[in-house]
Amino acid sequence: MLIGHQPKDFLLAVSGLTVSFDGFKAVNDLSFYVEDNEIRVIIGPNGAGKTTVLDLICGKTKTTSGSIQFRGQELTRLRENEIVQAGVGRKFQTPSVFEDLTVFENLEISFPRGRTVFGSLTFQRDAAVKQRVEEVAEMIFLKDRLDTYADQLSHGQKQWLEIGMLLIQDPDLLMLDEPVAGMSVSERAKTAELLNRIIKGRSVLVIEHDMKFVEDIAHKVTVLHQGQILSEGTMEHVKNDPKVIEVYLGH
Amino acid sequence: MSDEKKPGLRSPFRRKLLMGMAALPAISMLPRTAFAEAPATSAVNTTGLAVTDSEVTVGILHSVTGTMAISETGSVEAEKLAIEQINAAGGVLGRKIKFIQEDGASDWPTFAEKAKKLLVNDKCAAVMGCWTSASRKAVLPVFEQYNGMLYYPTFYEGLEQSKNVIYTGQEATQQIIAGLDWVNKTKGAKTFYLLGSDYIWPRTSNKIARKHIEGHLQGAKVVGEEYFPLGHTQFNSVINKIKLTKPDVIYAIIVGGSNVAFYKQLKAAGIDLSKQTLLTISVTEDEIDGIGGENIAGAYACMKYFQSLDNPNNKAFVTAFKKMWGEKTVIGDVTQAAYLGPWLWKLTVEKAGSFDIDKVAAASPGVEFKGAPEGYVRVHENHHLWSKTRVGRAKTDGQYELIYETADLVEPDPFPKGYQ
Amino acid sequence: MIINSRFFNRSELIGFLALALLLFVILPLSLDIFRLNLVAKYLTYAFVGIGLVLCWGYGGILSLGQGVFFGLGGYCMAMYLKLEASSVENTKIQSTPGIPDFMDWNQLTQLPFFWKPFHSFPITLIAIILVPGIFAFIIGAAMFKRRVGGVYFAIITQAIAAIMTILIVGQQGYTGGINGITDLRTLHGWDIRTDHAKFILYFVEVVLLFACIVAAQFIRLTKLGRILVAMREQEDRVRFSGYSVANFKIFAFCAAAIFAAIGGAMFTLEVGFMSPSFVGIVPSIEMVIYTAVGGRMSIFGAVWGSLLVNFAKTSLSESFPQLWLFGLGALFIAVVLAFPNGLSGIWQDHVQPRIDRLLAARKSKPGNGFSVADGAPAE
Amino acid sequence: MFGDYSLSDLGAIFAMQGFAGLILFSVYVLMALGLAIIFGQMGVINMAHGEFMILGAYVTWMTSSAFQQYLPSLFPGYFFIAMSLAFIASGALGMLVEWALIRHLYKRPLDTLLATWGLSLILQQAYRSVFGAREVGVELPEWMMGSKQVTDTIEVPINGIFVMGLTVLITLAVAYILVFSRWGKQVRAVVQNRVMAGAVGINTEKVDRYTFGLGCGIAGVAGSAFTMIGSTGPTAGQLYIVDTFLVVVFGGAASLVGTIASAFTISQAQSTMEFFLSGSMAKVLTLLAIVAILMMRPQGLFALKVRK
Repeated sequence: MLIGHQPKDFLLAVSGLTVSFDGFKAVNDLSFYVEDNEIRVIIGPNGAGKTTVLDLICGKTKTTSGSIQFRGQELTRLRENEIVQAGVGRKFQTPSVFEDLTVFENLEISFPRGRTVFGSLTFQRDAAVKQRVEEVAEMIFLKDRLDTYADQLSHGQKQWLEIGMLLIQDPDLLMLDEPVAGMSVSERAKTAELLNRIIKGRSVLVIEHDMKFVEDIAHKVTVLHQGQILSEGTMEHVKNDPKVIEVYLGH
Repeated sequence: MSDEKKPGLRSPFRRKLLMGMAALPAISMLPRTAFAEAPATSAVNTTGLAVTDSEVTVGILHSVTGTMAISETGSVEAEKLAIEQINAAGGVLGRKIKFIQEDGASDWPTFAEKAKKLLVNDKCAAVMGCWTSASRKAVLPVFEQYNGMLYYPTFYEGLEQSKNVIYTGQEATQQIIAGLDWVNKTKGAKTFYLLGSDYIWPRTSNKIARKHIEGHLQGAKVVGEEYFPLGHTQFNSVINKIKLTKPDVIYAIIVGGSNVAFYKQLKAAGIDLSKQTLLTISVTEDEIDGIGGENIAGAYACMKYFQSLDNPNNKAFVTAFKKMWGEKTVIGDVTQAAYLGPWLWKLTVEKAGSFDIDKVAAASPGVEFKGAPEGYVRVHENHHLWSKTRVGRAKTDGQYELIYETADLVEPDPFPKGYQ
Repeated sequence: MIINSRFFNRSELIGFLALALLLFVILPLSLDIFRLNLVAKYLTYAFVGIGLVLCWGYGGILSLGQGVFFGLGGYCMAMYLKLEASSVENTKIQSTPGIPDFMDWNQLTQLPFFWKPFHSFPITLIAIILVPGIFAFIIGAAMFKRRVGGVYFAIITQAIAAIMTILIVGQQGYTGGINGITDLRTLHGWDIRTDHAKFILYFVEVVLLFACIVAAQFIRLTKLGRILVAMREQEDRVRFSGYSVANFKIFAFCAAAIFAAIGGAMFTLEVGFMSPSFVGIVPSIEMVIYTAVGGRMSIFGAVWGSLLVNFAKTSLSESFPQLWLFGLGALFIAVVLAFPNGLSGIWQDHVQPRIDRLLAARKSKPGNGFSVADGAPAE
Repeated sequence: MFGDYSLSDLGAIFAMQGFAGLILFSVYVLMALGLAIIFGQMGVINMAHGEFMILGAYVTWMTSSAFQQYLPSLFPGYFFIAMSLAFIASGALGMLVEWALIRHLYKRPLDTLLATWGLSLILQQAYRSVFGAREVGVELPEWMMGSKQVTDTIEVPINGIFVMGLTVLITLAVAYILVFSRWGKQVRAVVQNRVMAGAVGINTEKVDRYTFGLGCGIAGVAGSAFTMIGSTGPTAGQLYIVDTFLVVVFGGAASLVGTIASAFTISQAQSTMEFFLSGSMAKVLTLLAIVAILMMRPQGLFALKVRK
């Protein structure tokens, strides 16, 4: 660890993060820190830059300036797959699963072994793989649908499958973009239960609009507005922040 | 293309009659044996070719589809005309010629494949065909392996000689040297700018031209040499270079669609071909059809045949050709050479008294065809033709007017010493 | 060869055996050597097709430059054969004996350095694989690392095909120009032009073809095959599952290039020459079409597609040269519009279910060994 | 190679060479504009684009023959009528093709490539059957031939000036239609969000059809203009297609300005290299440079940086 001033107990340290698209600063000099086993929810109005922050952390979008340290590793210099291998998992807003593959195969692909070209050629579907896949499938309520092609699943099931795919990667930092959006009420409840189960033992970064849901899970809330932090703290603190009320909650 | 209705042919009878009449000058020069009783098939065909008591099968192998169809159509037409005329005049050794036409589709393996079919499956006694060097190179091993006989009509780069091929067009030295000598002598040309499409015929021809210019013409030199991909259509840059170097002669061997672009742009750039000498060996009357006579008028072409040649053979040939294929068709050098193929084969077979390939190949040297539209031709030991070389000047109506012809037949020399 | 129920599922196994029966038994017995040699020529395109199934059907990478690799393989083989045909005594009329005839015509007086290794047959065989493989790797690495894909990749590969053709045609002293490398005679002293040789070469080719089918099937069944499918659908998800998408694309592209090169080398042996007309844009697109007609998702489809389209081409152009292009054009359009999965799609959607129903009706008793939903990933 | 020439000679040559580059530029822009609309705006890879150009060329040829035969006195002006007819013919065929073929394939861009390749084969054979395999020569009115003397040493071809003028006109027209007209706004709306555009009452099918027709119509006009400098034959269209696609892709497919800038860059590079090298090598080097640059900058020269 060359960078000594970084407090050691932060899992993720974002500092001075800026990105601009043709002059428009979608994220502007943003800094925040996530600790081990912390559940952080990012909220903010549309266009505040929430999804962009996740894109920047997972490498989908390149930063203009600033730094993202994960366990002391500078993520801005890594490729997406290296970031994943470093221990960051990301779920997208719309479910992105492989519809031409079965649930089993979807989960198997995410199993963290044989990720190189050669490794995937020699990859064996051994007992460890099968056991882990079944374990995760059980968690995401899809145990009896292992052989179903993913295009047959409902919207909610696809969301779960994607969460399962992240789970099997066993990341240290899990990033979820609106995990309950577009779900039915019963699915929503099940998802909350699922999330509550899987967030144990890792840090989670969630974007969510559903305030009830946020209140349920958040340790700490960050409010973004126009690419900058408007407020940060416990849900209680944020809720009572007049700036937040003005731009967001008050509406 | 083969069975299109052509205007001017009202009845099959009239058509036959015309064919027959057109062939008269040629027939009158044939030896009497042509009308004699047909000899027994077993005697004239000992190797199992497709010869019956009344028929003999030959192949026609050209592209009627693909990019080369443009050029090869004329050859197919000429070969069919010659076959009709020969049949009208009694056939070969008393047998009518039946032809099987195959499409090479402008694709060289297809040529090889079809050549093999014509020889192996159809047992053709001879094949008239190919146009590009590439297609000939592709079929040559086939003809040598299965011992067939190919009559190849195009003027080409030389550097080849085969027992199984009769080259009825000119090889490069025949076409080039006389023309360069002429332009050097009559125009006092000293500086030459060589242009060509980028493939073997123009490159080899320009190589021979360069050797001749630098080695045999007093004080003459090449001031530029350039090649363009086939199908190239932008010549403004090279035209500027020509303006810069001001050569006495532009020596152009550009082929296909590029020709059209080249001459149109030359004219547009203000290069007046009545003042600037341009000598080409690649533009026949066929190509002028596409270029437009007004764009190329004044250019000189050096080859062995022009449609405007003034002799009885040619007049009959042109009349018959137009009757068969329409008033608007034009006849270029290669078309005429293709017309020679069936006739030369007939004469050779009758000289040999046999359809056997080996006997035909052996009898070929010395065969004379007095009825050729270009005038008298004779087959050389090396299976090319002795022929005259002529220079013509393009007119706006798309025809060439004959300016010069060599006094004697020019000897074919496919492997010219000192030019390699 | 591994032929068991795990490696091929039931319908694939039937397909495999039917194809083997056709190519190893029926065709050699029923066709004369001329037609058999034609079939051999058609099959050389099947190699390209198998590669395209992997890289286009599975990986979603459409290359319009497979002719380049076909040509590279073919030229490697042709260079070896040409050197053998240009022995000093064969070429003694040349000004420089011992070099290929076209070099002599172009005033080359010694063999260019890159021709020299092709005196050796083992090196030639290695080059047939390596030269196209490395070339594909360079193109693939440059493009996929920078996330060039889809339409752009197709157009750039097309441009590469154009460049290659112009280069080969333009450098005729080194490549034989537009005529290509012709008049190839012997392989290691063995005359490849005889009927007997054609017969043997046919079987060599069919064996190689089946080796390629098995190799492609192997790749398809590994996790790599599933990653290719996954990548075609959701590239980002694959990336965020920890895979380097570019590397997998490079692999698929290189594999396709190598398959194409093997086809090209066989083409040279079967046809007896190689020319730039198999390198350019038109042949490259035609190869894609064969694959599309057979079914871009089916390895066997690619073989059938190459066979049938070429067979149709030969027979149609023999009898109706004018109609051929209309037919071919209409075929492409029909396949794309109505049958995007080609012949194999038609088979699977319309023929296979009927056969299944027929079989099911006949063997209605339980326990016959086939379970209908036999797609279980766990054994 | 410049040793023997005076400075003024050289100046004249460079001026003319610059002009040659400009003509090539105009040719590229004409070729690429139609495709930029079809490919850039609609995402359709139209491999039959060259055949639409050749249709325009054949229409021009037929018009010229008709005028020569029936209206020889009006022959000097026939070219303008021919160009309009070429636009209508190619545009109409384009709309027909869109209706029969393309509209089924909007979600599968790579498949449009295959289908339109099939279409191009059919069109080529149709031309061959109708017009014959040989090339046809289009006769131009006298005033369009020859060159104009600018100074003692500099002369410029008149048809070159004509092509350049035409290019400017068409470019302005296209720019107007796409950027300012109501219809252009609809086109862009459909490009950006088909569903939304449909929801606000734009007839997306009609917009698609007319956009494709416009692109093909421009191809027809380009083909008509090319009869002045190139050849007209059944397969001539294939010669243009790769160059055209490269120009569009190199410019960054979605932007018309990019297409024009890219045509300018490529034409100047090529005509400069042609002057110093042989035509073949110039072509190879130009293509190589384009491919190399595209590998480094896949989004093309002038694409906007957008948030994905």
